[in-house]
Amino acid sequence: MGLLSSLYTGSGYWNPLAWVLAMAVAAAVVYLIWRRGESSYKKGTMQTTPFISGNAEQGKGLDHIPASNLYWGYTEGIKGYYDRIVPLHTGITTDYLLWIFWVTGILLIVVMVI
Amino acid sequence: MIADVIVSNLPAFLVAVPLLAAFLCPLVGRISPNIRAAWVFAAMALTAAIAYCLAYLVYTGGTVIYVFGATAADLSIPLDSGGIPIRIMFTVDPMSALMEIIAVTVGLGVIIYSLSSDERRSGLENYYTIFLLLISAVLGMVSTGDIFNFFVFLEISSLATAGLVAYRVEKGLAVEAGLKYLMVSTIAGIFFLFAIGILYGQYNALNMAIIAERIQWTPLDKIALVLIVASLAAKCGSVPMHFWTPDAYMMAPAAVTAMLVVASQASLYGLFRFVFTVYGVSLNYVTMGWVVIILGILSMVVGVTMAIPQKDIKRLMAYHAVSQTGYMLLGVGVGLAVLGDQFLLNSYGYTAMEGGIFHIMNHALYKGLLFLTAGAIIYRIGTGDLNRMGGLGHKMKFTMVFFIIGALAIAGIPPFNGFASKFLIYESVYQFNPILAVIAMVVSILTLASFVKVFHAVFMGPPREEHAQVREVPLPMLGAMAFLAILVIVSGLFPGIFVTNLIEPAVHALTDQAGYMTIVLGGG
Amino acid sequence: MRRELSVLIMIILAIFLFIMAAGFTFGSPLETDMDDYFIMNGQEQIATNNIVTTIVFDYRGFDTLGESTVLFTAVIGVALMFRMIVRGDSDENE
Amino acid sequence: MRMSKIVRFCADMLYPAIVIFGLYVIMHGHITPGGGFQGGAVVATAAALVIVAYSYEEIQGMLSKFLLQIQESAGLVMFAGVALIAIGLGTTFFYNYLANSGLLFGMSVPFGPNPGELNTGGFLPLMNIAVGIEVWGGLAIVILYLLSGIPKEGT
Amino acid sequence: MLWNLPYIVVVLLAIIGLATILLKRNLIKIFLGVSILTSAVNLFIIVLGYRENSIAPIYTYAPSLNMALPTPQALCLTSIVIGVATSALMLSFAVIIHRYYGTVNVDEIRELKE
Repeated sequence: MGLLSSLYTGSGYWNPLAWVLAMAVAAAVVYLIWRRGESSYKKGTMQTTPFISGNAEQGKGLDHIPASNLYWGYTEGIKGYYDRIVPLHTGITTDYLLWIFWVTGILLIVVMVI
Repeated sequence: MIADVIVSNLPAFLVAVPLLAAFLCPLVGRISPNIRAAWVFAAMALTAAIAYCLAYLVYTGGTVIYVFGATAADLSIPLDSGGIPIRIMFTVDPMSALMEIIAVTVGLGVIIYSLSSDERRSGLENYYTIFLLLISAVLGMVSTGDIFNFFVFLEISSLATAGLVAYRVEKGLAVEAGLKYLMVSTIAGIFFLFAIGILYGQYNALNMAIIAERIQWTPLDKIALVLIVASLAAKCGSVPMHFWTPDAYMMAPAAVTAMLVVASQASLYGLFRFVFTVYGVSLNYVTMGWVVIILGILSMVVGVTMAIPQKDIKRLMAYHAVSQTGYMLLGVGVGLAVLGDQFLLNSYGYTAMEGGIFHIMNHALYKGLLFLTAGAIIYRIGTGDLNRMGGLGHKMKFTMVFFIIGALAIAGIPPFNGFASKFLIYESVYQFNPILAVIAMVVSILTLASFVKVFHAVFMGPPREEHAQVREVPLPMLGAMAFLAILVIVSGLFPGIFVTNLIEPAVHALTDQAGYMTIVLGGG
Repeated sequence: MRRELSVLIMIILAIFLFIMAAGFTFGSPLETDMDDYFIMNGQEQIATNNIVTTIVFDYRGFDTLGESTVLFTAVIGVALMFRMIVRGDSDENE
Repeated sequence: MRMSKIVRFCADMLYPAIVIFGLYVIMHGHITPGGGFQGGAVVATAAALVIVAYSYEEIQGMLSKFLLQIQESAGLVMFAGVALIAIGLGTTFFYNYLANSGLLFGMSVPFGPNPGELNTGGFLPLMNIAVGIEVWGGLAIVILYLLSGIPKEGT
Repeated sequence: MLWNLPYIVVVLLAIIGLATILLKRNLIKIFLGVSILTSAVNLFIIVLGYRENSIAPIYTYAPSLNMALPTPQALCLTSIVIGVATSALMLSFAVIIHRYYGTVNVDEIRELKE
């Protein structure tokens, strides 16, 4: 019974085994649908190559996008936020300590006053 | 007979065994590399066995008390002392036992990994000495019931961590990171000592239970609480005191980084222990709860947003560690904010705390796994720069599988364990304040996005020419990663077992201040 | 900017430290029960004249073990810093 | 940097005196102010004195880092070992099994001021000695290592 | 306020330590600031244990039985040794950093940032 117990949160529950079961059922359904598909499919013919308006497919050699170019749009989109938050990480030891002192000071004010 | 003696002295052995092994390690380690490896592994395995036995005792028989230097281990109050404990004592309640299980489990995996991954480095006998010292310091921190003893173990863990972070030297970069960590933790230690002085000066006591009995929430107590919270929050790397975290996690060897996660969580444990057990309902729990929640929210948001543009794999993961610490602070903070209201505590407070504390365990497992995979990648290609990686999925298939498991777990994708604890946090925090739950979910999505980036950059794409010699890492490293990965999957598939048997007793032990005092001070 | 913030936080912390200092009176501790126990019973129980030593090594002996360990940790850390660096210490391959 | 002959001679003369004073502080830690840490620090200053008086290369022959490390570990193992024996006797870690036992350091002391007797204190003198050995080795090795980090002259 | 003078001295020492940490840029001077701050805490703890007209808690030829509280002295001893250990490690870090970076100015020790 312990193996199958759910996590109750007061407003819902979570049972990973049920989730796995649902995934298995979904996979079975997918498999059944796939079985009904076209069976005259052959590897290595035109059927498996991508169709790019009749043009030849480009080589796969140098397509790898380096990590710093990923999410360019995201960082550009909230540039204002990043321009403020990144320079805070100055890398100077005493700045780190200053942050600790300020947090202590603010918490002292908050806790002593309220 | 001997078994009885050993069982009744388990809390002492828990710290004494790794300490003695560490004291002898610089000498034993010089004999030969194989003897050194056997010594370190034997010490760690013995410590783990002791911790598991002790945790079994605690979870089946209730809190274990161990008084150092008394005639009997459970004689917390001498007969002629007039009802005050005078000696140092270990108070191992379910919360401590949970942290011990986490520490030794991750420690065991990390030691196996480290024996293989660090074998080409120099000064290894001293390196493993500090490693064992760090483990014993973490075990001491989570077991102790005495505030000054906690401080001593905190300092051991600070110095050990600083030494380990600076270990690689790496043209001075690692030493810079170690210096930053050491400065932050020294200042935190000084604050903590100030707080101990204030508490001692008012109540003439150092035991947590007796302070909890006498505490009155005077202005001096408020100052002491703030100093404790600020110093331990700085040590566990919560925003805006997280700046040491990426530096230290990035420059430490991968095995050490996985252990650092556990060491910062021991500080987190200390924070919870002080707030709940020493202060308890006497403090202004709504204010303090919101303070902890805001620290958590800031950690979550700033951590994950800073992680996304990072270019070094371990630095990126370090920012995620900051972000995940926020979840723990959020969950426990919500529990703290409703501490005095038994109805709200029953309806969602306990659930939130269960989520937060379950997340401590899950985080140690999957973040340890992720750091170990990062270490495996660096071990083979010699750099942590994401721009110089790519196409490694062709060469390191097992590492890729373990990375996927860890990444899905940290992003909260079912059915891995990260989802289980995040689910508890979402549902309970939503009842407390919906905005907080929404922020938590958005952070989770950003986490997934960031790990998709790492996965793409490291494993996807065509194989690169400079990585032609790369192959899979040695078997012990794979074994250690598999060990943690299996734990991640098991605790993800059967979270009910872990929550009912491990987490719930821990949460109730943490909130039950009166019970803690009764156990230590006796019935009257 | 950094300088102003530093001075400001020093003033704030000084205020709270003075509040703290005003909470204690020099020469008359608020409570003394634990220490009175040490003074009255320490000499006979441990058979030692120096009460501080009884506390350091007996009543709080475990702290002293931790304290020695701190020193040991620092020594090992210093030894690690001044060791001969070999090529394997860096992550770089070859 | 080698100091002048006068300094070296004085250091040689002072070295045994400082060591003996340190050992005195260690041994009488349980009846007078002092103890293992203070005495160990005093002895370590003797090592610092000769290091200052002579050059680092000459000192390497006299003070071996490996021996000092063994000394440090031995002190700590003795400290923990003395405390661990208590578990074998059926009590707890750090139980003072020698106090008032009549054995070594086992004389009992009545309450009140007295002249002080060396043969008292249970395992406290043993622990003082252990900690003294450890601190002596530890501080001396730290000084040696910090000195080894200074680049040699002319290089 | 003369009777509370030791506590005032504690505060002043703490502020001097803070000022040294935050306003100086030399790493060694910052370490000195940390040491001063540690001394302030040690003084604070030891001052907590003083009773009027009391003597050191040692019975060897004790002139009276009005003794100062012994626990703060024991705690202070521990904390002093911890301070020594910390400064030893910090100084060795400074030596290594100077060897590789050629400077002990905290503003220039910032290779790791952002």
